[in-house]
Amino acid sequence: MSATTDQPAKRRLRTWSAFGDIKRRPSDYEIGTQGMNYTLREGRKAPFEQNPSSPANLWMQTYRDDSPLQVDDWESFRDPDMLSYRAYVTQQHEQETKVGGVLEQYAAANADAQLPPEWRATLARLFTTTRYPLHGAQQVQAYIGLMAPSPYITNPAALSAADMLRRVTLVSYRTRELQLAWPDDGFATGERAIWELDEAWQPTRRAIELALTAYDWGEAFTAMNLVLLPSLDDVLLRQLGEVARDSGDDLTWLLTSFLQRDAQRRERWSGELARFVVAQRPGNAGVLRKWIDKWSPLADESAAGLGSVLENYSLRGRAASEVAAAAAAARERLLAGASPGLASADPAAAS
Amino acid sequence: MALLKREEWQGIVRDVDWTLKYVDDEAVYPEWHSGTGKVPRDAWQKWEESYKVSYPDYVATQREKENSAYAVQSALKRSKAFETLDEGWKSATKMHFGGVALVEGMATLAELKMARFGLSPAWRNMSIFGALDEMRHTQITLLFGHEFVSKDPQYDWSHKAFHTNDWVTVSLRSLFDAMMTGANAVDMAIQLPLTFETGFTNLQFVALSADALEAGDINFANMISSIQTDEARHSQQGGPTLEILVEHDPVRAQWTVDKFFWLSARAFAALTGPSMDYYTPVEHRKQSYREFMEEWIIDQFMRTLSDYGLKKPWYWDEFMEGLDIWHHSLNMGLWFWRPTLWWKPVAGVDEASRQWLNEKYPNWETVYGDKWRVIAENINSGNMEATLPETLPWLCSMCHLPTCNANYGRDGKWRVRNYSLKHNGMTYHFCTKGCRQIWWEDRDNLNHTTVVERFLLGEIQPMDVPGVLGYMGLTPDVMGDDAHNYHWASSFSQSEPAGTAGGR
Amino acid sequence: MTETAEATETAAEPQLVPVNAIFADDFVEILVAITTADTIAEVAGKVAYHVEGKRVRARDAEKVVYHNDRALTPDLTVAEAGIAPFDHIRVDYADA
Amino acid sequence: MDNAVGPILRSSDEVDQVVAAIYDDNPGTEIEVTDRGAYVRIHASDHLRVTAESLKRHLGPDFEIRSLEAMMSAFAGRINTTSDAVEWSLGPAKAPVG
Repeated sequence: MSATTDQPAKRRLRTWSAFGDIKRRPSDYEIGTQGMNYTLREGRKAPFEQNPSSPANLWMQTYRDDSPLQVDDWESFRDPDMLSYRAYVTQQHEQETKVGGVLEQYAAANADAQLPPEWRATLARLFTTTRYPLHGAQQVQAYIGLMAPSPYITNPAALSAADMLRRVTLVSYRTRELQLAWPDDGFATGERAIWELDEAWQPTRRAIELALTAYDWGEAFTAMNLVLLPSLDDVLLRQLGEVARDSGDDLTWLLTSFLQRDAQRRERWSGELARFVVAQRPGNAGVLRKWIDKWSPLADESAAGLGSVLENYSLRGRAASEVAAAAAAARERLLAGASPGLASADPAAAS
Repeated sequence: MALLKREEWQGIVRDVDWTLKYVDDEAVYPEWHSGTGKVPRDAWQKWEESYKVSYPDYVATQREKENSAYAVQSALKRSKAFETLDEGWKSATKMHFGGVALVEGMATLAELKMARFGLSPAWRNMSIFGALDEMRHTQITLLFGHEFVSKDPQYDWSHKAFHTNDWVTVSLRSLFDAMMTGANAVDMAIQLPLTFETGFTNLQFVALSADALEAGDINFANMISSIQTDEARHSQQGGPTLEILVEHDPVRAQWTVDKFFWLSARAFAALTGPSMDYYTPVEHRKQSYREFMEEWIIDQFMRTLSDYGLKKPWYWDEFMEGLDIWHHSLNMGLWFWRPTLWWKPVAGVDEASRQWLNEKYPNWETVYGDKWRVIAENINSGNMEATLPETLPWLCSMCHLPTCNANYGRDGKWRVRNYSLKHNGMTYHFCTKGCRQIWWEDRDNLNHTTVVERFLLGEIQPMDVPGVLGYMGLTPDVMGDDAHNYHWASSFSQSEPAGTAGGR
Repeated sequence: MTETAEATETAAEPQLVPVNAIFADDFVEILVAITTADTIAEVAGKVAYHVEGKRVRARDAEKVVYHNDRALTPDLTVAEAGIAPFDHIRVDYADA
Repeated sequence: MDNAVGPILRSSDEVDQVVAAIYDDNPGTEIEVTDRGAYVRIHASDHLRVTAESLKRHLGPDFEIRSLEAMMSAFAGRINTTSDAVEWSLGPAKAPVG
């Protein structure tokens, strides 16, 4: 074994050799992300440096490396927001400061005391109860991040998981405020019963529980980020926000519109990922399509179930079928934007 | 009008468990990943972290930390700070960047796994912050390491190391894959946040920052101690998990801690030990590795364990004896097999260093003094070939580090003793009784070969030294060579001959 | 140990025997490739080659090979001594 | 010191003020401050606490207790954090405060 005691001419590197011979300097986002997940290293015998047939290796092999969703180069995917950790905490701190300001302002005005009973009941059914499904969605985002075949997917998925925790946190904060204002309305104490027993929620509960067992990473991603959340968020953020505004509950309207930023960012990277996999391998359209067809009915039933709550809200309600159609249309827009082949063949069928 | 205090509403954020109806609990929390074992499923409802943080507080505090860490880096970029650092200290940082950056990436996945499969919502929520923290650590470590790539190609291994089969990497992957994402959530919470993060990382991220600052590397000291402020928080996932496990399955709790305490101690002896006692210039050493181990591990961490009702591990005497041996031997091994490294190893045995080593480690001269002297004599007489390896060190089947631990036996001699066992017709060798015992107890590493075994099984081609170096990913411009151009060797020709200083 | 005719007959083609070896008070066990045809004296030399005068000061003393804690006769072959691949052997100075 | 508990702060301009706040909040307690340059151990036997109020007094009214996290790279003992105080102690957590 001979070491070179004479220093050879030094090769000047501009960046990680892993980037190969690239002309431009990679961005800080790329420098901190590229190749981060070494279980994806080339020439590996198994993802983890242990017995190739250990449970952890078999799981990764089955649900990640052998997923029906395959491309030639996962590391070339980019989150369109190119969000680094540092940029994330900076922008979310700004958002939270804005939220905090609004919360203080409405608390100072004692706004909750003015909410009418029927609207409070609607909030209890459709807003404060969301902490359960959102926590399930948070778990699935974490799973997508864990299992993703590229760190460029792991990172935005992990940030989306954090966004879910942000949303649960804000919903919980509001739940406590509403409880303080209306101690007998079941806020903070009654949501679990609503989630588990209210007919309106059962399709959503079923969809979330099933999504927790979608273990192929590609299916988990498709089910949650391309089908369920785009549909549910249309109901729980956009439509509920509009109804809140129409009902004079400006606080709920403001908060749901703030939260839509997170949902839109998740849809940006998720839509881009769908576009990417189809562009890389056209055959992936069929793979996604199969999952989309499997999960869309669950999303539609969920939206219709939640729509029934709005339908029963006499002040500013809207028909459950309209609610569901709008939710399906929102999903279709995301899918069609990603790749024309992903949208439903018959858009009318969605409504 | 102020916002409500966190205590008034945080209970609601964690009140998000529900009874699964459409799927089985076992399907959502499979034993492979969740690992409840003998602990009743509902026992986890008691799980509560004591270091609490909310989302708005998290992003506010983390933004402050990031701004301050990058402000220091940016201020130092324009200075000559890097150029003035000792080459040995730079090697400590190369070892750190390469050994740590992608482990932080693995820890991101590990935290995501707990965020998905953890058995209590409070735990899963805390893991979300843990995952974000680890994403931070990956990015900051890579960005700080990247800063030096154009100055020195060895820094490329900040990123590259974990994509190769370098023996150091294989050893570290083997440790961290078992500790982190390869484990179920319960074991992982004991192994990673508790044993590793409240115990050992303090050595590499806080204690080493004391040396870094003395060595003039403000940027590095600032980065690692900032990282550790996150660890101090999210590592608290371990405590509540351990409390519940001790109550329902104390044997498993003890075993899990014992196993990863030992394996972490092995890895730290390879990396942190040499960094502190050899790579940090002797005049800048704040304490010895042994003293830091006593401060952070033997004193502080063992008190934590007894606080949770755990006993001292079974191998305690062997571990304590190893504090005077493991890292010294590993340092010699790193130096002798220097072409296999992505940094420039430091002999660290000039006269002042030897004096320091003998003060801190009374047996050092007896065990290591003459070996270094023989090496130095070869250097001084120009016989460099004799200082370079022509074969591989044997690697332990458990920790994948060289089997290089002498002990003082009943025969009155310091000798490296062989610890081996036969299983299914294969002979396995271990560096210590501890590693052998751990391997035998769970045999997780069956079918997982060391680099030496891969070589002997013909997996490394061609079967020669260039073949091995190629397998490890080493290129000539990166291969390690003495950090100080062998200047230290001359101190041996001026000082007393062999034997007169030793024997203490 | 007695010489056996079979051993010499079957050892027509020397086989490679990689072993885990330690020399005297060296700090690390190393991989050493010996063959079934090597004598124990040659084995001692092959192990010493990597260590003696490199990390362990060379001494003018006879070298003894230990296998399973027994000292082996220098003129035995590896095959005769029953050293198998992956076995551990220790080489030390006779007076150590 | 037996049963030492308490924070370990990374070096910064504010360490002295935090130490002063800890002295204020633990009257009559023997406190050991060990300075290792890059980090400072602040320990007492069995129990130590610091309040938001004292921190604000020493570090200015804008200082928020959550920012103590950015200074604390480790700690000995078990921690309990609330909006008003941080405590270090041994043994299972007491009933949550607040």
